[in-house]
Amino acid sequence: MEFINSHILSITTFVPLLTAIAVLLSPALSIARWVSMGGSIVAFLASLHIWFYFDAQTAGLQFTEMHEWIPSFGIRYIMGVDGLNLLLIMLTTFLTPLILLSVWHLDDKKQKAFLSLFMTLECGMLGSLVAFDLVFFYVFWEAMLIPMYFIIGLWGGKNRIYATTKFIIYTFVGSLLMLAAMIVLYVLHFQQTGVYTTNLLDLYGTSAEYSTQMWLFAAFALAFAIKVPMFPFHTWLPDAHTEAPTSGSVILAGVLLKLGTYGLVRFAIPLFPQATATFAPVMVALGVIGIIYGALTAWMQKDAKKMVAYSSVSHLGFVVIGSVAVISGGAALSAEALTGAVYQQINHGISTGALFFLVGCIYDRRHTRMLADFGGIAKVMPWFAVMLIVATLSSVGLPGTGGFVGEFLILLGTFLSSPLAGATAALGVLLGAVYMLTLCRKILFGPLENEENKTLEDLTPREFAYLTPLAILAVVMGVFPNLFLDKVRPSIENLANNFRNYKIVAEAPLESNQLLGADHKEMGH
Amino acid sequence: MTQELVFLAFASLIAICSMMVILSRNAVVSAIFLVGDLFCLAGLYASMEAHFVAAIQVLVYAGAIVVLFMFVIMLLNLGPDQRKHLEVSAPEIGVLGLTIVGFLVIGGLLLLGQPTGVTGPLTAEAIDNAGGNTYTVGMVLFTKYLWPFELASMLILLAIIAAIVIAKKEHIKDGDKRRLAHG
Amino acid sequence: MVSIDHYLVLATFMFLCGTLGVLFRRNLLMVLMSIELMLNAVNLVFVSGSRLLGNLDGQVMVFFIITVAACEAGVGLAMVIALFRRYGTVDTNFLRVLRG
Amino acid sequence: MLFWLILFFPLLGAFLNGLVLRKASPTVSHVLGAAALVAAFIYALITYLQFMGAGGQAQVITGIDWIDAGTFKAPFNFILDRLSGMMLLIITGIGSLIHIYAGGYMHEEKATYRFFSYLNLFVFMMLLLVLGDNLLVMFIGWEGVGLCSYLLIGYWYEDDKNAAAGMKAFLVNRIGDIGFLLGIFLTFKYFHTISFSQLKDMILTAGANLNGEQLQAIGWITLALFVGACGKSAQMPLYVWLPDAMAGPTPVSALIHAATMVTAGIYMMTRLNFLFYLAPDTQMVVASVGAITALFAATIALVQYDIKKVLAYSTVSQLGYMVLGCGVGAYSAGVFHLFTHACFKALLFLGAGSVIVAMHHKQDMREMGGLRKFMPVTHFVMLIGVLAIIGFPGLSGFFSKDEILWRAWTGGDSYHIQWGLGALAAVCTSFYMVRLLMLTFYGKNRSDHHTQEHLHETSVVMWGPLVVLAILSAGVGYLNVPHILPFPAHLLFENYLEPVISIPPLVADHWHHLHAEYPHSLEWAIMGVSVIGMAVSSIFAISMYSDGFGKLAQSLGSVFKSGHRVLSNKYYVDEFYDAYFVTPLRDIAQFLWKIVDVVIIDGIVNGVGQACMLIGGLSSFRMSGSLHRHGMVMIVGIVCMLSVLFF
Amino acid sequence: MGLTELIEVLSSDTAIQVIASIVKILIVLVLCLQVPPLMVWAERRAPAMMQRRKGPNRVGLFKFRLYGLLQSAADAVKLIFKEEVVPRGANKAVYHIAPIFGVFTAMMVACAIPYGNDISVFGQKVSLSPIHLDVGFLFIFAISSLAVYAVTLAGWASNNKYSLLGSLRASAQMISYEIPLGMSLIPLVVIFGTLDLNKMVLAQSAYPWSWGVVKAPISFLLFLVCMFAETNRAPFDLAEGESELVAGFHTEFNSAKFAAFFLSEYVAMFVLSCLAATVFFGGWQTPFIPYETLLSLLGGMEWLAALAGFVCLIVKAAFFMWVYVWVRWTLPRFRYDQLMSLGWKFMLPVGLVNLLVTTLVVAFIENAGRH
Repeated sequence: MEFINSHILSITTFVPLLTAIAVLLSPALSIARWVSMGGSIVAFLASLHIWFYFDAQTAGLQFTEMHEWIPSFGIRYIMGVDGLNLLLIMLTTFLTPLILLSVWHLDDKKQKAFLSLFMTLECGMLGSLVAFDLVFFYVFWEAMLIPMYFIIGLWGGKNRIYATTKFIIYTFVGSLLMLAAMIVLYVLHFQQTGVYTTNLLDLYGTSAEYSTQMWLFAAFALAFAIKVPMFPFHTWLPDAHTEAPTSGSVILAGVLLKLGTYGLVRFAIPLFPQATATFAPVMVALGVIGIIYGALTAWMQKDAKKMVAYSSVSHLGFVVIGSVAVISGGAALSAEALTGAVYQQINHGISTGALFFLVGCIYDRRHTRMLADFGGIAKVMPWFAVMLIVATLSSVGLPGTGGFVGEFLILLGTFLSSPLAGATAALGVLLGAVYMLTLCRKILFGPLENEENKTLEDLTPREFAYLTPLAILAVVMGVFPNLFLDKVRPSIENLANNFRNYKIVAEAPLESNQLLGADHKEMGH
Repeated sequence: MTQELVFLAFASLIAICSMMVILSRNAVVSAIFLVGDLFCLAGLYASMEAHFVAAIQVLVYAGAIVVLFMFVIMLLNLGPDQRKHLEVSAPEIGVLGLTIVGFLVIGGLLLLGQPTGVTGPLTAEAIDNAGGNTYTVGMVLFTKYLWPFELASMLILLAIIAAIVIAKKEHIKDGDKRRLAHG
Repeated sequence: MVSIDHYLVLATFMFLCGTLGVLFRRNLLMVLMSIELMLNAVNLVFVSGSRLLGNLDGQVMVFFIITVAACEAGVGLAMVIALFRRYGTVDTNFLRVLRG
Repeated sequence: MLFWLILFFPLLGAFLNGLVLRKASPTVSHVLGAAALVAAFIYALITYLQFMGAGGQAQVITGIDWIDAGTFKAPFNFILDRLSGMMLLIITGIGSLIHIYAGGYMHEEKATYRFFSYLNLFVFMMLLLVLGDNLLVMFIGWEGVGLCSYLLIGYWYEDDKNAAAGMKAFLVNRIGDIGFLLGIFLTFKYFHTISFSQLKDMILTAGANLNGEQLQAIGWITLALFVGACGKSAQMPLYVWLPDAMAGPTPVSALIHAATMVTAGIYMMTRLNFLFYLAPDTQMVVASVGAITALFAATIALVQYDIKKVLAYSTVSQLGYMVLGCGVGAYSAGVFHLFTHACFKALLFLGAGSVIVAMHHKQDMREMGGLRKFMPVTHFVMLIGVLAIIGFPGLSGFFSKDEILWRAWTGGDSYHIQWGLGALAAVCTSFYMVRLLMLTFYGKNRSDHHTQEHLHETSVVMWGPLVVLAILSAGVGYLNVPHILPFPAHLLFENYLEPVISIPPLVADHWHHLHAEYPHSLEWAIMGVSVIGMAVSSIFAISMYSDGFGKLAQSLGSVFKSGHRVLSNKYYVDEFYDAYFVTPLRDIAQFLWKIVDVVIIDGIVNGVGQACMLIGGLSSFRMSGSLHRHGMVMIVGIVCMLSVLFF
Repeated sequence: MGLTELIEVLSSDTAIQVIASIVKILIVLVLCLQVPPLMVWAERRAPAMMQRRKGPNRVGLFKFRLYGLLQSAADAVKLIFKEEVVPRGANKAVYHIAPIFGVFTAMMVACAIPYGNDISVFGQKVSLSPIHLDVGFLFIFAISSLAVYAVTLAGWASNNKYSLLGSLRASAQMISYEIPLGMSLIPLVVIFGTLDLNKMVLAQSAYPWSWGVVKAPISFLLFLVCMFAETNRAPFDLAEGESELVAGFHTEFNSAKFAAFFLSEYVAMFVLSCLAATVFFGGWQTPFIPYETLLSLLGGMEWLAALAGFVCLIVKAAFFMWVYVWVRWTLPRFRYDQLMSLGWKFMLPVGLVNLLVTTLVVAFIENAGRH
């Protein structure tokens, strides 16, 4: 137990990686499926352990692990959980088994590789969520790209090479700028303290000159903005989503994009508070533009998946403005908005994940995603209709679904910060309903005219198995948000109120056992 | 005394092998001489207390790289070079001369210089006391040169992939062969 | 006594052989082998230098050079095979695709 | 605990019907749906009686916490006071009747689980709306009823028109909801609470201490909330969804689009009357919008042929009255009209539904006529309903509508115009309602042979509730009899609501007229005007439509041709919205996607890549291609460099 | 030079080592030369036993038939004195070099095995392996990786397509299996923390539960498979599948050169058996009797103890030699693609994972020991 408690994060993160290897080694696809499912469930159970043993009373870092990694550069293996990443970890481990279930029926030759890549991806995502060392984080951050690159590039649609290359290059540009900024920060910290370290907890205290901060913030924010993606950097997203297989889209929308907003909250804002205050209006403006813009473009789409993809641009605009809503003249962040932003990340993962799954369901049956090919599906697929409507409602933020809680808190906080921005962003609520209901109407309602649609089969038990948890969660998150918010409250309030002088402490003392720097001489004796 | 003998033996073998590598017309023979060359080099390394490098030299160079050469030679089934004499044009003779002269000058300069020491503090005893050659090299490799080491492993990975991709059979276009015939 | 200069001269000679091989052998495989020869000349200098200076960096460098040589041989030979498949020869006189 | 059961039963019904018993027969669905509501009604009645028995003091029922974030708190707290208690009864009571009726109306459907599930869910949401102690819980209900309305309007989704109507309803409502949301934000920003009870305490006890900023904010808050009310209660300019919403099954129209949901705006304003009293400017706006809507919708109703459309515009018009009542500060009058309207409009809709069922789902009044003989009960109850709505003395509409008009007149000089509009609307109301009655039940039957053969009175499941509603429509007016009329108890209803309606001391002067004494003659005069107007226009309508579209009607139609066309096209409001809002927005969206996204942003992105390739191509120059030549050049260079190093 | 001076010279430190080395090398050479005849005998008698027949039992010396043991000797004599035929198209030089390469590498490797604990000779510590290096482990790998040349060159130089195909097969196989072989042994290096084979034996101690086979069972299994593949033995003897390739790379070799290949093959088998015994089964350690106990039992006579150790090692190695024979007559031959996919797709990944897991476990244990 002691061991599990002190290594739970490593277990959660690396069980998927081990699973990936095991999947590759398994002799048959049928075994590989069970192995991957088993691995993902173990990861989920491990994250549940984190969830239940998480101390909701403190803003500190919990379940911390620290080992020397590259001592000569001050690079460490640091992991930890606080309120800002707890929910995202849960989301990741929760979505993965569902996605594996959704690809259960696929049996092409490369499927084993797919499962393996997918588990690697999970490891990458979890790693970048729990890493508290810049270099450690960066390794995972980049490692995540590789499986995604292959998932889109090998299992994608017609135009997949273009899409995946665009995805990689876009993301990479941002990452490189971030890397440069990380190095600058590293050097700055050395100049101030004389210690070489990439430990985020130490770097929070680094104070840079205002002008330097601006550049650093810009570099970090750009990297994350591309990942989110924010308005002018979003064009990789629709392509990637349209070309990616359903499972890829789900994980992309469900978790990958959140890493952008998570990075913003974890790195960009607390590291460069002054720059945050200065840039906040710009970020808010871009976020609001993104909300409206994404909604309007989504409305025009003829391809269901592209529509959902653009809706992500719109929804994540909310998360961005929620993250940077400064109040009291830049002295603090709005705790309401920040809570909403953290919460909305999860909601978006659930609702958009479900939407992508659903689009995948009909794509599996009809091999088309064009809205014009559908209509009246509700008659032949009533349960599908139920699920789609639930997902839609969660997506448009109807009260009683998780989407509402998130959007409401974000809008409230933004409104407190800037009434104009809040009011404009509120238009997104209307426009969101416009395109989502259009989607629903064109697929579900209207006369059932197309002959091919008349024989469609309703959801299979397997599809139920992965859609139902999402639907239930969407409602539970709307009705009992405190179940989740209670866990994250201290962390969020700490960041919101003290972001000018942010500090988190590790609850358990970081143990500095030299796992990898062990003295070789003593081996074998 | 022993060391001189060892050096002289290995050095002369190396010199002969090196020349034979570039002079023999048959690629297989060249490869055999290359193996000899590498083996003798390993011997020299061992005589300089660099056991680890020596072992690696034989293991990787002789045991893997040259085998690969041999494989390719056999795979392509190339006969000995057709021309008995190298066709060398005037500018090439110039370059040849320049190169040889250049190297002679460098060698001469080296010989003219004062002999600077034989062995530094890295004697056999010192190395043994520090835990053996392998251990000490390992320590340097995994601390100071960790990044290059990681990079090297990435390089190998890339090379594997590249080699597979490049050598993979592809459809040979007739046009290329024709172009070759004209070119 | 064997001094560093002996090693250097030997290395120079090996390097010369390698250079000449690269420049005057028409067989691509031979060119590659000559390159190996040059690399080994450098290795020799490194090891002797390491011994002279009393630190192990030279030996580590050799290690890296061997790594690079392995990669180079792998990729290079793959290219030779590809070239042979495509053009039916590995004689550089006939391989002038890069001619502008 | 009984209280929670009221909420629980409809939710349970919705859950069972919607997710569990999807294979059940329509009868099972119906019985389950109706039983849930009847049970809720019984518990509501018991709760209400207990509540009134305890003195009728407002009480807050604490539930679980819902959202806690930062300083923002929104628990699931419920308020039980005289207003919500009354609404509780209306919703569950009339809801039960309509649920019972719906079984008959929907008996031809193969599966009705969806229908009853939605209806039950609607009732649950409506209860949340009414009972919520803070703006956010109310907002759940507010959007929830919108959702159910959307689903029910699009119940027969196979017709694209119905799906479109549902969507329109949802979207137009959402516009209002944004106003509501902004109202919540403002409230929280300036008062740091969104709980009704806390707000009320704050305003009423610290009323004098409100600073200027807060007072100004109250103006904006009320205005924003009123936008929300406009959306839900179908006021100008957001009323357009309600007529289209008639695409849903008629019980839905009766329950949602007449009796309950559309009155949510009035309920909300009444709930927050202390805020609205503090914002006289907003009140002016509210009253004006109400009056204009009342007349505007009434005029459109004059020329409609679809029986449900007439009733729909009538509803809009009547809602205008209620809003007018709120606007002039007479909240109890507004709510009273809400009450009576719920009874008689439900009655009218259900009656119309019976007619529609009898006519095999034909709704055009031009094909009806003379149904009196075939459907005596329906005719009788419809007659009562019509008389009630047109304000025939002695029936409920007379009392409630007159009260509003009276308050409007006494509201001061600034409200006389509104009174005028309202009175005119009343005249129109009597005309189109009598027209409806005449065209449907009197004259010759104009339907085709086939339909005629099957015309018959509906089953007891359908006319039973109608009779109950008819009794209510006739009787409830006596709960609020004005002083001038001889009756044992006067203004019972107003007194009943007294604790809910509270004018903050700060603005007591402004609203003094609400409690002022007026000469009885004035009151008689106002009442007289209404009654005479009603009588004249009714007689006019009877003479015009005594036997279908008589000569008079046709000649009038041809004389006011252009006017008639404008009215029958509903003032081209939909077309206006389409041309000036929807189409431009669509164009902008298309532009954003096709030009900004694809051409500009992606163009730049792809352009960067292409530029790189171009530069690479340019910088590669001609080469000889000989490996050895290249190598030699390299070696010569190296030798030169080394020479430089050495010498 | 007088006798005393000679003795002085001979008893100097260097001289003792040199003489010891020469003696050791001679012993190993002689030992190795005994392996093929014995093995040939075993390989004839074993199937005979399995198949219920007699096998060679006629050749004898002075009426002592010795169970046909002398048949091997007779064969050896016959091989050496046969006429040497060189194929016409063969590349003469390479053709001659190839078998030498084979014997050379096999013998070199045999020299690196520790045949016993260090003994003291005239106060000098003398290791019982002829070539004692602190990287003995790597040395074995390095030299055995050269063995592939013998095969390759032999096949190529014969100018015979069966030979060439056989040699390509054999060398590809050897290269492929060298990697899993290495992968299977590296965990042992990690566990025992040394590259010195003698130290590894010491670290294993006399008790079987601390032997390599217990500490790294998966490594042992991998090694066992690689052992067969590395020596081109059944069931991996595709290089000389009689039915397909006549005799593989040595089709064109005869008389002494053939004998050389023969020798090198059996010596390689012997060396790998010794290696298996050394790395996994405690090498020269007498089971359950620690060296010190043994030494005191034998009255402190180191050379006796060394001899006991040597016997132990040989017994252990003999077991593996027997396994070679046993497997050869038990298992059918693999198909070539099966062989390759087994090597690359199964053995290598398993080896990598095994290495990873072992390393982690060792690191954790180290780590735990530290606190």
